[in-house]
This record gives sequence, C-alpha cells and structure tokens, in this order.
Amino acid sequence: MIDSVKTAETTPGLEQPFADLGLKPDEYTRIHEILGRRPTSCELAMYSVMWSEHCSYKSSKVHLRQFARLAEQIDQRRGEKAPGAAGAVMVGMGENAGVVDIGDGYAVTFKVESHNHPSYVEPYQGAATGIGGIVRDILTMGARPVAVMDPLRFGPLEAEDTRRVLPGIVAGIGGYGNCLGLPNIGGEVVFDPTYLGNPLVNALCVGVMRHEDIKLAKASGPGNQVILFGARTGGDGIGGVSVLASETFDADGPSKRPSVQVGDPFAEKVLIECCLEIFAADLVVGIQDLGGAGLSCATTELASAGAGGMHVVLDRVPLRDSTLAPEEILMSESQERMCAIVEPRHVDAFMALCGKWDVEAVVIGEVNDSGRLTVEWRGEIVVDVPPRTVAHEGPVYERPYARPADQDALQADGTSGLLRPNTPAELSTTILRMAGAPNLCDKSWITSQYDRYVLGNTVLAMPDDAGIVRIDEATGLGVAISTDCNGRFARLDPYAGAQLALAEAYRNVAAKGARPLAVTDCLNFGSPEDTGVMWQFAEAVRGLADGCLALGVPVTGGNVSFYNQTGETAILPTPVVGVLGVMPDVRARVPMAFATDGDAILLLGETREELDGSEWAHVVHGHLGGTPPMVDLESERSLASMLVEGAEQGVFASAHDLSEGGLAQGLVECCLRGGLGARVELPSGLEPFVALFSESAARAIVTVAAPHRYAVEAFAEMHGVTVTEIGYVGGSTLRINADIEIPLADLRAAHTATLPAAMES
Amino acid sequence: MHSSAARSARVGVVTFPGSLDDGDAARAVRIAGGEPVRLWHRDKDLHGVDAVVLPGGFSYGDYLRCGAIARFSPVMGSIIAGAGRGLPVLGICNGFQVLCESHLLPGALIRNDHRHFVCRDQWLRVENVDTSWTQDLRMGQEILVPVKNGEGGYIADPETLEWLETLGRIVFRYINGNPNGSRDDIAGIRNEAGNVVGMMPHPEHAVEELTGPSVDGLVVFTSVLGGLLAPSMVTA
Amino acid sequence: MSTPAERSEARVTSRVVVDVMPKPEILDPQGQAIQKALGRMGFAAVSAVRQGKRFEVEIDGEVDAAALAQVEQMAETLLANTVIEEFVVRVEQ
Amino acid sequence: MSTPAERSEARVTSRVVVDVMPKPEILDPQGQAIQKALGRMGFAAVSAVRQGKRFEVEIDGEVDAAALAQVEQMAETLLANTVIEEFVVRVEQ
Ligand SMILES: Nc1ncnc2c1ncn2[C@@H]1O[C@H](COP(=O)(O)OP(=O)(O)O)[C@@H](O)[C@H]1O
Ligand SMILES: [Mg+2]
Repeated sequence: MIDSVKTAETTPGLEQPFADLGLKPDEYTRIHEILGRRPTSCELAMYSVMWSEHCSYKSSKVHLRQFARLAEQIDQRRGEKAPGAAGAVMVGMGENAGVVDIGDGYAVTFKVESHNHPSYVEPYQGAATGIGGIVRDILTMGARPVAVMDPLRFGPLEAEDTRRVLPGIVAGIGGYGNCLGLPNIGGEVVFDPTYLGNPLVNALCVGVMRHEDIKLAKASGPGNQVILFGARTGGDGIGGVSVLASETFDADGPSKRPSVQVGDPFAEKVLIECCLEIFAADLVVGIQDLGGAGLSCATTELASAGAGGMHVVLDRVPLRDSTLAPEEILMSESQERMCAIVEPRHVDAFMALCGKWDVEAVVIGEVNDSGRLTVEWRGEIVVDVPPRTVAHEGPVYERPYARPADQDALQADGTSGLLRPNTPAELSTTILRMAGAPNLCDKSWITSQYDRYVLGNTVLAMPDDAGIVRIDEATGLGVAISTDCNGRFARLDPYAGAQLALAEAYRNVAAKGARPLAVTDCLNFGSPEDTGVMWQFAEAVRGLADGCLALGVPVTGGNVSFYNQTGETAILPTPVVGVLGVMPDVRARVPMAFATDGDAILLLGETREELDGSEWAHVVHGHLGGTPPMVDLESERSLASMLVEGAEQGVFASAHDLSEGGLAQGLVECCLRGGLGARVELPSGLEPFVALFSESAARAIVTVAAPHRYAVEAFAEMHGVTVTEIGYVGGSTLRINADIEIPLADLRAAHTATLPAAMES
Repeated sequence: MHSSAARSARVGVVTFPGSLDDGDAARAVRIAGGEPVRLWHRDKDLHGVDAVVLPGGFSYGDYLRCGAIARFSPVMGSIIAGAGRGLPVLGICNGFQVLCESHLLPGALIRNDHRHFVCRDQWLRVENVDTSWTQDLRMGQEILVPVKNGEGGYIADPETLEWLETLGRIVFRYINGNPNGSRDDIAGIRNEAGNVVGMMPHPEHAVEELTGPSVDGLVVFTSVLGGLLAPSMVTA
Repeated sequence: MSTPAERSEARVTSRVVVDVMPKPEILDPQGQAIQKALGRMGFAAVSAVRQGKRFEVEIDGEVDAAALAQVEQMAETLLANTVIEEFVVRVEQ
Repeated sequence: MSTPAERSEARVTSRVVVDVMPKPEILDPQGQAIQKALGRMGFAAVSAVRQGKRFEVEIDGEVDAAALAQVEQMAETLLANTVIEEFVVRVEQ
C-alpha cells in the first residue's frame, strides 16, 4: 500500500514514527503546517533527513553567519589597500564549495569535510567514502579535482582500538584517493585520549577551473531534464545521515553496526572524467552531487535554487536492489552518483558522453515552474512539497551555551609547577623523547600509503609545512594548502585556539612562499545539546571569524560535525582550519629541509615562556591546563609578508614554521629532512628549556646563504619582524650550545621508530 | 641531434578507464622531445604511432587482478600484434601488469608482501641496456624514481626466474631496499626482442626537477625516441 | 540485472562457483602475513594459510555441460591468472 | 611450515576452508566489474558475479569441534570484515 498524498489527505490521524527518524514533536508539527496535512512517509523521510543536524546545520547556523559576512568585509578593506584580481571570492558559502579567484583566469575551489562517525563504524569504507564525498563536492563546482588532504585524529597510539581504526582509515583514504588519481599532499595525524571512541576523519579536496566554467547547483528552465547518472541506487547508508551523524554511539561501541556505505573509486574516477567532458561541452545548466541525504537533498536543493519546481519519477531510478521502498530510494546514500539539469536539446550529447565512459544515466524528471517538488511512484504522487521548506527552511536553534564551570579551574592549572628538564643530559633526553612522541614523530608509515606524485604537479607534499600543486605548467602558477588545529589549545580557550589554528595554517602556507588567500574549516565538536560544548563552538566560531577578518582571509566553506563524543565525554574542541595560498610561480617555493652547510639559521619572531597546553606538557606530564600561547595576528601578518616577499626574491634556502614541540622539534625536522646537522646557540635571556620547548606563535626558522643575509635583515626590518641568528647548518649532529649534541642517526631512529613499532607489533 | 626534416617521433599513450598516469606519461614524452598521441582503450587503431606507453593507474578499477580486464580491450589486441612486429612498448606499473596479463612478458605481479600501498622514492640499478627503452642508460647506472603500487611484487615460477636471470631479461632491480617483496628485487623486465619493457617504478614522475625526486626517468623516454629517430628506423 | 537477493524469482538462474588459489609452488605472501597475524593473536595451531578468491557466477537457466564449459573458459581466460593460479569450477549444491 | 602440497606428510594436519563473500546488500564493485568484462568478452548468459575470498587454513591435528570454533573465531576477527562480509567455515572433504 503506497502512502501517497491522497492517502495522507484521507488518513490525517495516522500515527507516524517521526521520533525514530530524529524529528522533535514541534518539528513534526511544523511539517503539518507547511503541508496543510500530515506528511506522506516519503515526505517524512525527506524532511527528517534534511532537517537533521548534519544537513540543516540547525545548531550552528546562527553562529556561522559571522563567516558569511566576512568576504564582503574583507573585500571592502582590501579594496582600499591592495587591489588585484587574485583573492576575490567568486562563489561564497552556501554552495557545495567556495570558489576563489587566483588570477590569470583561473579559479580554485576547496573544502574540508568530516566523515567521523562512519569511519569509526567501518574504518576503511568510512574513510574511503569520505574522500569520495568531498571530491564530488569539488567536481560539482565545475572543477577538476587536483589534490586531497586528510586531517586525522585518533585515540592514544597504544590503545587497542587505535590499531583497529588507524590502519583501516589510512588504507581507505589511500585506497580511494589513489584510485581516483589524486595526489595526497598533506594532512594531520594527532593522538589524544578524547578521540578514542570517536576518531576524526576530515578530508579536504582542492579543484581548479577557468572562471567561465563555474557550475552551480541550480535547476532553472522549465522543461529542462533532470538526469541521474553514475552508480545505481542501493540500500547503502539508509538513515545514515540522521542516525550516524546525529546520535552518539551506544556504550557497547562498534558491535552495533548500522548500515555502511561502500565506495567504488573506479566508478567515481570515470564519473569525474565523464563530468569534465560534459562540462567542457557545456551541456548542463545545473549540477549537484548526491551525498548525505541522497536524492532528497539533490532534488530539493536543485529545485529551490532554480525555477522552484520539479517533477521526478522515482520508478526510473536505476536500482541495485529492486526491493527498495520509495522512502529508501529517496534517502539512500549510495555513492558515486550525480544529478544534472540538462536542456532537452543537449540530452543526446549528454547521454553519448555517459556512454563513452560507461556511466549509466537516466532522465528521472523535469524542471517546471509549479513551485513544488513532486515525486511519483507507481503512478501515484508520494511527495508534493515546496522544496525550499525541505532544503533551506529547516529549524534553526539558538542553543543555550555557557562557559563551563570548570573552565576557570582549568585555566588556573598552568604548567609553571611542572618539573622541567634542566641539565644538558635531561634536555638531550627530552629532545629525543619528543622527536619520537606520537604527535611529533615521523608519519611516513601513514603518508607512504598515499600517492603524492600522480598528475605530475606536486611541488611539495608531506612532511613539508604545506602541500603545493602547480596549476599552470607554462607560468608556474600554483596553490599551497595547509590544515592545522591544536585541540588542546582550543580546549584551554576556544576563541584563542581557533585563532591559533588559523594562524598556524596561515603561517605554514606563507613559509613556503605562498600568499594566503582563503579559509575552509571543519568544526569538530561534541554534543551541541551540552551548554559547555556549545560555548566552545560559539567561541571558536567567533575567534575564527575575528581572526579571518584580521588576517584578511575569508572563509569560503566548510563543515560542522557535532556529537563527537564517547558517552558524556566530548572530544577536544577541534576546529580544523585549512588555508589556501597562491604562488604566481611555484619554482619560488621554499622547502623545509636544511639545504647547505654553512647557511645561517635565523629564528623569526619572539619566544615567550608559553608551555601551557604544549606538546611537552602533554608528552612528559600528561598535563593539560593553563592558557594557550598569545595570539598576535598583527605579528602573524608581518611574519607572513616577510616570508612571502623573501621567497619571491629567493633569499631563503629553507623555511619551517614552529608549532608543536617548539624550536627543538623544528630544528629536528629541518635537520632530518635535509640530512644535515646544525650548530645552534640558544638566545640568551631565556632558560634553554623555554627557548627549546615553548610554543609561542608567529615564529619560524629560516636558513640563509651569506649573500642574502643583508636582504633578509632588510625584509625583517621593513615588516618589523624580530630576527635572531641562532647558528648555522652543518655536521652530522644537532648541537645546541656547548653541551648538547645528538647524532642525527639517533634523532632519526627515535623519530621514525614510533609508528611502525605501534602498527606492526 | 636529427635532421630538421625528420618529424618528431609519435608515442602513443593508452587511456583505459581508470588510467591515472596517462597525462604524466604524455608529458614525459613531450619533455623528452616526442609527440604524445592519446590512444583510447576501445579504439583498435594505433594511429600510426612509433611506440606505445601503457601508463599507471587502476584500469577498470583493478578489482579482479591488476591489468586482467584491460588485457581484453580492443586497443590491446592491436598492441599485442604490434609488439610482435617490434613496436616498442613500455608498461609502467599498471601497464606492466597489463603486459604480464597479456603474456607479452612472463610472470605476474601480486600484492605487496607488507600488504600496504607504498609510495616512495626508490633507487634502481640498470641491469640491461639492450632494450628500446634503456639504450641511453648505462649498465649498472643507479637511478632514483618514485614507486607507488599496492600490487607490485613480481613473481614467477622458479624456472622462469632463473632464465630471466641467465638470459639477461631483468632490466631494473631495486637497490637500497625492496619496496614490495618482488622476487630477486626485480623492478623491470624485457621480452626477448627488447622492444617490450615492463617496470613497476614510474620514470614519468622523474622528468622535472620541480616535481620529481630526480630527472633520471627522462632517459627512458629519450632512449626510445633516439632509437626511433635513428636514420634506419625513420619511416619514409 | 538481477542481484543475488532476487535469486528466488521466477526466472531460473543457477550458481556456479569458481575457486581460484595460488599455485602451490608460488609464494603466497598474503597467506604468510595472515598466518603471522594469527600467530600473534594466539591461534597457535595454524600451520599454514593460503588466500585465494571465490567467485559466484549466476547463470541464466540450468547448468548443463555447455554452461559449465563456458564457466571453465571464463576462469581460464579472466577469473584466474593461470601463470600463478589454479582454479576449480563446481556447481553449488 | 607445511604447505598444502605437503599435506600427505607424516604429521596430521587438516584443512579448513573459510569462504568470505560480500553481504548481498552491500555494493560489490568487483563483481560488477567482472560481469561487465565478461559481457564484453561475449559471455552473455552471466546474470551476476560476486567476488569474495577463499582461505585455506591448515590446522595441526584433527579437526574437532574446538578447532572449528577456533577457525570460526579467526574468520570473525581477522579473515572477514563482518560489517560488510559474511563467511562460511567448512572442513574440506
Ligand atoms: N594524515 C596525513 N596525510 C597526509 N599528510 C600528513 C598527514 N598527517 C600529517 N601529514 C603531514 O606531515 C607533516 C607534519 O604534520 P604536522 O606535524 O601537523 O605539521 P605542522 O605542525 O608543521 O603543521 C605535514 O606535511 C603534514 O601535511
Ligand atoms: Mg600542523
């Protein structure tokens, strides 16, 4: 018996399982009001999934508005200061991904998204489909995807479940991304106990297009055909959006297994090539990928952005499983599908290209100007809704938030009382221990599972500060991207923590010689129903928005992931920030590796005694308390300007930003990367321990050959950046002051042993 | 180098659905001075190319066995026939797998012994310079090129391994560490005539200072172009 | 296209199974890795593991000699790489 | 270590087979790719193909209930991913 619109009208009193679908009573009532009757079961499915936290951003919307205003505010400021094509936001927030002008007629689109919960349930497929989803978002904008990145968070390295989750997630990211032929150019791997029952899998993709090729998710032009193409629709992830993304797991963990989506990267690869040829032939007026909420999302979003009406015949959807009910077809999250709006005169050409790539394509409906989305199944109308009410007019919550009662105590519990290494021997031991600590150790056990070379445009990739891809072979135009977040800092002060994440990503990009242009973010938090978590979220958003304004980099898109918690314990607030920068000529890139014996090592920026929330406190004392390092965005800006201008003039032999682990870890990384030692004299006036392990922001180390020394001083003076010469490159040891000397071989052994030992035992 | 009348050699680069390094192979041909010609898997016509590269990737998804399905594509029929007539053919990574599945080369490639995909910069030793694709390299020369594969372990029955060795059919060997458990550290092999070479490492990713660990891979492409442009082989 | 879930439909389809295993003389690193992992997990009694593939081929109609011969040929040409693998074709009981 | 080829040796080992197949409701890209390829190669009568794994586990001694239970557990924890796969354990006749 089909629950059609007619049936709904004649059976107003029917009891419906709205609560099981995650709808609150008042939300259910609103659906009644919108429709003037009870919803059909198909409509209920659509509203429930589209009004879920994951799709509607109902808890975050009121805060995210701060980002929407940014681009305009920045453009106004920039208009006065530095006119120029590059940097303008061509498509802002709200579309599948933001688009930024990078000059020469090129635009890039980039975005980071989460796939946290599915990756806990089924690490390989969860992570794989995370890559698949973000790549389709980028493709949908009309762009050729050119690289991916993967910021990851896990429980403690030694935990049993980490050994289940980590290898699967890494293999899934590699398995899918490698098969798509997208280089992986960077990411993060962070271990902290709060992620044990809730790892974070964020995935970033960047794509490139010409200005005129931008596509939007828009169903305009009555009479235009709605074409579903790509993989067949199966029962994957039905209810996945609302169940997986909005509710926490039961205490008994992964044994309770909801349905999972399985990815087919080959299908996606041909879908990409097929779409790019379709775009090149200019055959679509609008296009949308099918991600969370599947057809429900694609049809309502397309319709409400266009002429406002659409009729879909659900029987035409090619199925993998003929037993699927219409509700399930509407909610299915089967991967590797797209929906295009095509003028009737182009349908044949469209189908021919799909045929060339062996991609199944079917006309499932037509655009009209009825203002309604109607869906037909076995001859009956099962959906008749105003599409905007589904896609854009979902509930908006002003969730209460409050600074947690324990925040003051947390901030009062600084690191000043912790026992510090003092003697040269103790400092030496600490440097080695830190070099091998899970968060600071060599990640190549993970990153060597990713193809970094494919497409032949990777100029820098992990473990360098930022990934760089060349976009135009003739001119050398390219982009750099880095993602960062220190969740411990965000826990101590979410406002400052979000700004520190932004500052670090911004600094990483600038250190390579790229001018930072735009921001994407993935805000991973606990339950928004917890007033403390909601405060963390509100503070982080405010901090990020203020920070972006100060640095002149707009947020062009991102993602919110709530309910990241195990039982009552939320993860560290983790606002992952990705910064994209542009380089007119990627040949000017500055790698992190020490390059030549005798080059001077210069420390840029100021070191204060800032050890609260540091990696040292975490590794050595398991301590988290106090206040994070000072945020000084003016200094970040000056430092970045100096780094970018210096790179353009070719004065740096190497550059590396300082962050987790401080100067000590920065030196270790530069030495090991280049296979060259260093002779370092720590600046006087600071306790050696503080000089080595403080995590003050707005710092970097650069190396400079003698002929460029003067120029560097001049740049520093021009930008007001403090420069301290701390030594020179050379030898096969890291020597610090007169009394610390560690062979590089020992550092390398400590740095590289950790992950293989943990994963292969 | 060659008379201005000689056209530049045309090197076909095949695209199967799922090919990934086809663009890079074409770029390498171009940087080496040749003219890349894109060939489509469904097209039997080789468009008169002078040599063919089967590039890396995951043809048809490689779900069954790497290269197993690509081997039956129309273009492979023509390439197998061409190889028999002396057409230089280079299979890189997935291309190598296709050549083994096509029985143009002996043996097979199986899952890496450590069961992970591996992408890293790899040193190789040149073991045979008597092929269309290695004639400009030096015997014993050590080159640095990327490897990236999940099923790169070369395997064959013991007799085959032995005659590969004794007949000098091993073209490249891994040194300073075997990335995938390949038998006898085999990274690349040739057919009897020396026109067909298969290798797991990716010379096309080592043709530019900016993007590769070296430019050692370029010689593989200049080798074949040099051979094609030798006066005796220029087609009138 | 019919999926296994629809096997019970009116149309007769039959299932033929093709088991593909690495030849005994060919090294099986996957099998060895699994054996090692099992050892670490405390399954000490395992003396060897080999990993191969299993294909379930659904054929329209009844399985007769001709159909079996067809599947043999599929196995020989596509499903198995006879350079390193051997296969067995059988009708699922 | 004994390989299957040596199973006639003096020491008694038994072979247990674990067949692992994708769950019917789960997407099986492998099977689809093979079916399409078979179609192109002219094997028209094939209506569906599923690809799974076959493990041959050699166990020291006779296969008794305890040994079978052990293999069940190996399959459950290591050989199959029960989120997306199902398995059958059986003693090779
Ligand atoms: N999951 C990952 N995928 C790819 N690259 C990664 C991943 N995790 C870390 N990396 C890379 O390792 C390097 C070091 O990471 P990180 O310590 O976070 O750098 P930094 O602190 O300088 O930002 C960076 O190049 C980063 O991109
Ligand atoms: Mg970082």
